[in-house]
Amino acid sequence: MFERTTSLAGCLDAGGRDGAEGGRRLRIGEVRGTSLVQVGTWTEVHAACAAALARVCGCDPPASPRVATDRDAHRLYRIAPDQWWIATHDEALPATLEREIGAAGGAVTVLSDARVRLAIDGVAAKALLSRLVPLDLRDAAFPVGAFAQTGVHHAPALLDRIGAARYDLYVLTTYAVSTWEWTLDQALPFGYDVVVTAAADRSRPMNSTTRDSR
Amino acid sequence: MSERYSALALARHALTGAPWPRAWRRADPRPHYDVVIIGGGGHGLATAYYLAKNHRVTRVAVLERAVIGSGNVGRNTTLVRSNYLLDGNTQFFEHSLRLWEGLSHELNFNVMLSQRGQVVLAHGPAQLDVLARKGNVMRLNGIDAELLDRGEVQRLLPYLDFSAHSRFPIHGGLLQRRAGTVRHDAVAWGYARAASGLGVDIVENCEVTGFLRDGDRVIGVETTRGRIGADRTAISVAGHTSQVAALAGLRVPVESHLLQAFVTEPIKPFVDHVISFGAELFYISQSDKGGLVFGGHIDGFNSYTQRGQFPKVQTVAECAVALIPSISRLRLLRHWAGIQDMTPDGSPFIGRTPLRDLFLNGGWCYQGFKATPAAGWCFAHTLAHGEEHPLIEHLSLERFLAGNGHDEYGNGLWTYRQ
Amino acid sequence: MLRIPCPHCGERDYTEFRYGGDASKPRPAHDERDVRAWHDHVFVFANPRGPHREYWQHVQGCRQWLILERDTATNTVGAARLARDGAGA
Amino acid sequence: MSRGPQRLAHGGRIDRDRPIRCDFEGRPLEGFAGDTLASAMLASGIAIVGRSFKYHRPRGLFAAGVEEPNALVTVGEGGRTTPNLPATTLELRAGLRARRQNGWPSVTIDLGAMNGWLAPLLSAGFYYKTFMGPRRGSWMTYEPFIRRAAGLGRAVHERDPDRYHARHAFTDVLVIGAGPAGLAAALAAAAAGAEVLLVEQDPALGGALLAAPVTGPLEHWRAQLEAAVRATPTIEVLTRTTAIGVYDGRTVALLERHDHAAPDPERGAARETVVTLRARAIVHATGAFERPLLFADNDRPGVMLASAARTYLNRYAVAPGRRALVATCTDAGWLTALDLAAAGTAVTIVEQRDEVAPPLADAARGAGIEMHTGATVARALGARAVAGALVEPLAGGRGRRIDCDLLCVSGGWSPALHLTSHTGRKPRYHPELDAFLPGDWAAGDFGAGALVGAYSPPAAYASGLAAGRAAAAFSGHARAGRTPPAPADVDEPTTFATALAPPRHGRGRTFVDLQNDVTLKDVALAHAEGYGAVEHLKRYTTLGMGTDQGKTSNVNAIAMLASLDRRGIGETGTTTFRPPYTPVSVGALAARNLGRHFRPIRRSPLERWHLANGATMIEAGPWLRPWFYAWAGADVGSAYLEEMRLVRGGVGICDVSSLGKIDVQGPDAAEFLNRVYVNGFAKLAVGRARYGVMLNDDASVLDDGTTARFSERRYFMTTTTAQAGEVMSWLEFLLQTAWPELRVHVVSVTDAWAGMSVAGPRAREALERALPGVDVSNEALPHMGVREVALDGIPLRVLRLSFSGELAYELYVPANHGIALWEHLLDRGAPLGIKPYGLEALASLRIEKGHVAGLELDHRNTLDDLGLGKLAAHDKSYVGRALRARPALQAEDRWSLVGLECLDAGARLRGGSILFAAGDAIAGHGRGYVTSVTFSTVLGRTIALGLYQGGLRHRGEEIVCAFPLKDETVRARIVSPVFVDPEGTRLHV
Repeated sequence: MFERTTSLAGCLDAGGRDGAEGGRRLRIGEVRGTSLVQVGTWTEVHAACAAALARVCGCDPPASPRVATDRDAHRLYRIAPDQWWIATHDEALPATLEREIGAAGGAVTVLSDARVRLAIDGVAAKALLSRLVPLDLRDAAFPVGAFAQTGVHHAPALLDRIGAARYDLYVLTTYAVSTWEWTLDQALPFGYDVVVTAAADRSRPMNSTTRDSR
Repeated sequence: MSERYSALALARHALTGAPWPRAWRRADPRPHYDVVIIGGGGHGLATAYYLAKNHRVTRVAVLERAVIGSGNVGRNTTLVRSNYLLDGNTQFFEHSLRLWEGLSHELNFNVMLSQRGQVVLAHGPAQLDVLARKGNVMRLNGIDAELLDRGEVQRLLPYLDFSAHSRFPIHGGLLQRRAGTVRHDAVAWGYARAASGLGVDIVENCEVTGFLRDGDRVIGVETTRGRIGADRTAISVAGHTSQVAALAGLRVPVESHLLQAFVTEPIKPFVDHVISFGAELFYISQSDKGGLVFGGHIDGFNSYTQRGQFPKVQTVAECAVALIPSISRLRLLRHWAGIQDMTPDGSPFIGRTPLRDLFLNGGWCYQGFKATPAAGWCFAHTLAHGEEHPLIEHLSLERFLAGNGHDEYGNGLWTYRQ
Repeated sequence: MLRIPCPHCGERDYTEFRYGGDASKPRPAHDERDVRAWHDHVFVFANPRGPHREYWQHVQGCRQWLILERDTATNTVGAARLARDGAGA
Repeated sequence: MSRGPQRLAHGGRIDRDRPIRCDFEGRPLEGFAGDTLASAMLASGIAIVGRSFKYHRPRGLFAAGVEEPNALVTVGEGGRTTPNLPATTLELRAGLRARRQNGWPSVTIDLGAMNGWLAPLLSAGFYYKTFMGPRRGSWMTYEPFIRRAAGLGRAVHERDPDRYHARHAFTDVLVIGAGPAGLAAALAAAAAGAEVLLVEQDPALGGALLAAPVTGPLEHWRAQLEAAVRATPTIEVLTRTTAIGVYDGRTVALLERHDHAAPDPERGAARETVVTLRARAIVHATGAFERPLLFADNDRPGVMLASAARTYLNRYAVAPGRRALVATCTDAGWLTALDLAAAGTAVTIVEQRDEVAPPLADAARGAGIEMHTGATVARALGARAVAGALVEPLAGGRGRRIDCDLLCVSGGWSPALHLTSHTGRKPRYHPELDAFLPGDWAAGDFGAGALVGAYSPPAAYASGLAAGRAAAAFSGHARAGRTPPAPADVDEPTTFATALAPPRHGRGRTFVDLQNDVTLKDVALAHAEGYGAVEHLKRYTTLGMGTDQGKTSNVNAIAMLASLDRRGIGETGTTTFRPPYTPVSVGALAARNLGRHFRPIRRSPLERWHLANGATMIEAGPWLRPWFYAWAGADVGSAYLEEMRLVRGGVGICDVSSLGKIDVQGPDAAEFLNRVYVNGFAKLAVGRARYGVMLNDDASVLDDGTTARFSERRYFMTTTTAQAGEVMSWLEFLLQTAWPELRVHVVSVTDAWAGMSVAGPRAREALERALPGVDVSNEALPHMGVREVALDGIPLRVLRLSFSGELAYELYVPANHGIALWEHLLDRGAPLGIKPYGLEALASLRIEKGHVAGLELDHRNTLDDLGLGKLAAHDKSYVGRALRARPALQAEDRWSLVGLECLDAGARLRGGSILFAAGDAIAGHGRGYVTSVTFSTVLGRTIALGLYQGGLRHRGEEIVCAFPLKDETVRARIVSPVFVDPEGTRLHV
């Protein structure tokens, strides 16, 4: 009865456009079906929460604030000294985390509907992103696996490099249409195809990258 | 010694080749003055002029660290206006505008007051109500103001973005026809020449390094050119208020911020009014030389560097194009930053300080230039009489202690709430 | 462009941050009722020309409030630490 | 094909296989790929390139690069019209349409030249001395004429059809300038292991080497360097890219130009791109500008910098004249003379020095060049073009006339230290070079080449190597690597700087600043009047303030000042150079942040439904919100009344998703809320909500909203739409700086939930129909009660609270289910007549109920002013409490919240009206003002909220509301701000 729709529902039939540089050098789209959970801890329960997180997700939460860790469907980001994000296509995970982290004394906030996950893929991905985010995207500074919280056109966003030419961008839901239109506008010279994928489409969806776009 | 300026005098000099005299005397500091004013900017020089002119106090020195007019009076966007809301501000800035209106004649120096009118835009009904309140207050105080609807703004300023692309459509505006621009450098030079003609010593390259004290009384200053005694000492050093006040052991409610200004290459007349965007802080006008002059918000952190950050340059350009799309093709020629005193309520301080015979004029935020004549006028009164002129009674240094903040724009703590 | 070394996220443009003013003034205790104490805290600034210790929040990053050392005469940026690891002076 | 009478048959870097025809003032102008508009004009024999700013004197090409002061042209048509572009920087391309400017009726015959006769009147700063009479305000009569006379080109008000981009970049070492020093630096830095970005404003690499003959050893070396650079993958080369500004943190703004090709905005091609580059280290290799010699009538067409003449000759294969006179004081002039002679031009050299190095003199003699040493030019002869020069011996004695149609000047070099000045480094004068060089270098900044006085190619190369290595080391790369190719067989003269003889004061005018028509006499006048400080001189005479920013005039003016003051140039100092280095399009700075994308739009998750169902949207801060719906009327004025009636009489539904929403969790959450809200939150029970107000430290009201408690450790806070971000940062500030001991997490969940308010006497019925199985009875869910339920497995938060004063519920559902729930509520409520209502009705309903909102919450108002003082707890501390006690904030006659009821039923009251007591004179600031107005459908008249001196102590009094902007006054009565249901019975049914 209750249909789930995303903020971009009306935007994704754009198809694609050829750019001034010739052809379509990007695939841009939405990744649907990602659940997103934020976990917060306090000093005295930090270890317990980390342990619970490791147990539930099957991998240790990253100590590094720059590189995510992942296991199966789950990808973990340390977004603040005492906070993690867990992105997953396992729809049951938020409830599990609420239970387990709650028991360990931490705080859980489900943000699945608070962010829209965009994917930018292709040979021109880095060039496009250099127009969107003020980050050092050179391989040494931002290798595959790295992520960063930053801003895209005045709105906060999390950029995750999940492949050599594949970047995912988590943007605030209420800014998503604006960010989407902004991204396509900036992508025009490179040419693009609009694609929609499901987070659960692949066995290791968070690591997937389209090899043909290298 | 100062020769009267006129078209006739110009013609005489042109024909005879006779040299023009110096605009202001080069003065060396004397050991003692009735009043020593620290700061040879617009405010300091105006204060000196009105001390001599209105109060016959002529044993006055203006001490300038570099050369006169090298601070904010030469680094602003030259706007003058009296569209103010709050009781006290309205009268003060109207007094200032009236002084501006007579200033070229008063000083015999053309400061080129151009009353081309300022339009402040509203981008929604609520914003227009706020402007209406201000316009009504102006009318009720005898100040010209007109409320414009969208169509009226479009007739007056057809080149603004009235298209369907506009992110913040124009809903209306408030026009003050008497508002306009002034040739900013001329203000410093004109006051300097007139004050000098009345006997004021303008001492350049003279930096104050300390205050001479007799208990809680200030009796003069220590400078790079020696000690100078004074019955009364005035600080008028926009941008450096905290630094100079600190020499007297005072801490003040001021933080120094960068405010950038911008000018394009000169072009034939393109914008005939002063226009203030309503969606973000941005204002634009065209100088008589032809450059479009514009500015925006402070850079957002305290600094004394007098240079701006590049992202703010981009932000201001975005506002310019959002307001006037055709400006896109014009080229920015120069941008620079002034050091601006920011205060918690956006209003300045003029008057006495906790130290006897030490007076302060500072904290002007965005409005120092347009206030120049009235600030000089009122500060001179204060220095001559030892107590505040009625027009500035609401601008005391201690007002926050009593809860008398004077927040013209309703923005709260200006210094970092942006 | 100021580049601020966020202890969590690394060096970033200052545009990702929000300036929060002088961090060297200790905040009065929550139940302090003395008007002068709060007045001085809220309204009075040292505003030095030179080294300055100040708050910035990485609003577009980890949302942490930082204490940054910066020279206001040169805009030279020094070290930053998390405010929660120990507030100002 | 010759492409112009002055085009040489051979040589140059032009591509003779690619002829180009463009449009010059309606006539075809021909040239080749590789030409600039200037070189094509020169080849075609166009001598007058513009008219001067003030005196409208004819001017010719003076330079060959960005420093050109004279040849400013207007390019393009319609929205692409671009004034004031130096022809010397415009690459010739098909489709280019250019015209000269500042002449009427034309540049060739310009009546404005009559200004020249008035020159004695139009001395520096003349306008400060006149135009003041006869009356105050007379300036306004003169100003339009001045304004029309001023300004260079003419701009249009059409929209610019082109695109501009902006991007970010990072590099280890930035090298600015691809002359010999820059090329060497880039190669050295790359060899040390650094990533290098090499930027060059010119389309080609080589800098000054591009002016050398294409068959000589210098070109061979240049080609070697270029090949090495191109073959190094870690060097990224950006040509046609200018470093326009250097900012703090070694951030450099670059401008990439793409307009050498025809624009294609439809497919996303940009005309220009601004790059914000952060570099670990910078090598400045920006070169130097040649300095002109000054003499009377030095502005005649045909007077040209010697380096420019050499560039036109060797790079563009254009003979800049048939009979050349080269006036010089350095070896640079001799290079030009030799090259001109080799191309068959008759050449005379006038050298200020008594002797030059023998190889030069021998070469000149061998080339048949006539030489005059120890002499200088006193005056250029000719009217509309140079016809000769008056040459005088420096030692004294009679001068003689030498005929020429090209007068090359070479007065030494001024390093291009603009960029190094941008970050506040003061230039320092070096008398041995007669030049200002960059002052103290900042850590990470390095200089090379002519910029640091290493003028000759071998010296530039050596300094480039050193700077490149040092920069790489600073960026953390110090690998030993290959040394780039050194110049072989390059036997260049090395004396590029000598002391300059003072200008000759003959008859006629000597121009220091060609673009702004500033003469030596103006400088002397300004000095005599006391404007002798460099900054004063600049402002008084406008010297150096043109579009060329004084690149060829600055040092000559300072030298003049110094001689007037009888002191050194170093003591006189220099002006501050400001960014940008060369003018930059405002459009490029704005990039794509324009039109709808000027700022992002925040959208409700329900927006698609609104747009599909007749909503008219309105901007509310960053948000777009439904203003009113078509079902209720065609315009807002009628629609909102219909929507209000719906809510007061039945049930309506309103999108409140924009409210700020914050998840507050933790063991200390109750204590935290109790500290930030003025009212008590410590004892709020689970399942209940409470309205709260927050203050700033200065006691002004920060925000209000409702916070609900869903569990022992979990709260759901709502804020106003406008203050959501502010509140979030403030809460984080308090938790992280003031109270780090509190175990609380705050997370913004504004985007996570769609919010909708179901309001009206039939709201409960609507919910009962929509949420079967959820007990929403008054007992189960009383006013300010909250419930978490699930609907079809979807979590749903139901908060019974009211903004409108009616029985109302706020429902929150995960954003992606928002539309489904909204449609479900409309569907199930259809039999009850449920319909959506918009922002105007929402705002009006709250006025009827006396709730304060944005127009009342403006930082000037205290809790008490808003009638909320009674909320504040007495038995606890809260943020802002101490400063709230200040006497002026507690004064009884403060302006505080009142309701206003219009006494005349048909009268219109406007927001922003000023309030007066009956009998007051209608003047001054009044006793208050109207904040919010609406027509009350319940009361059948206009009502308002306002702030009034003394507030409700004046309840029942009749007052006057003045709106002088429309000459209106309206009578009103002060009443309670709660117009509807003051007892609140409707809330508790």
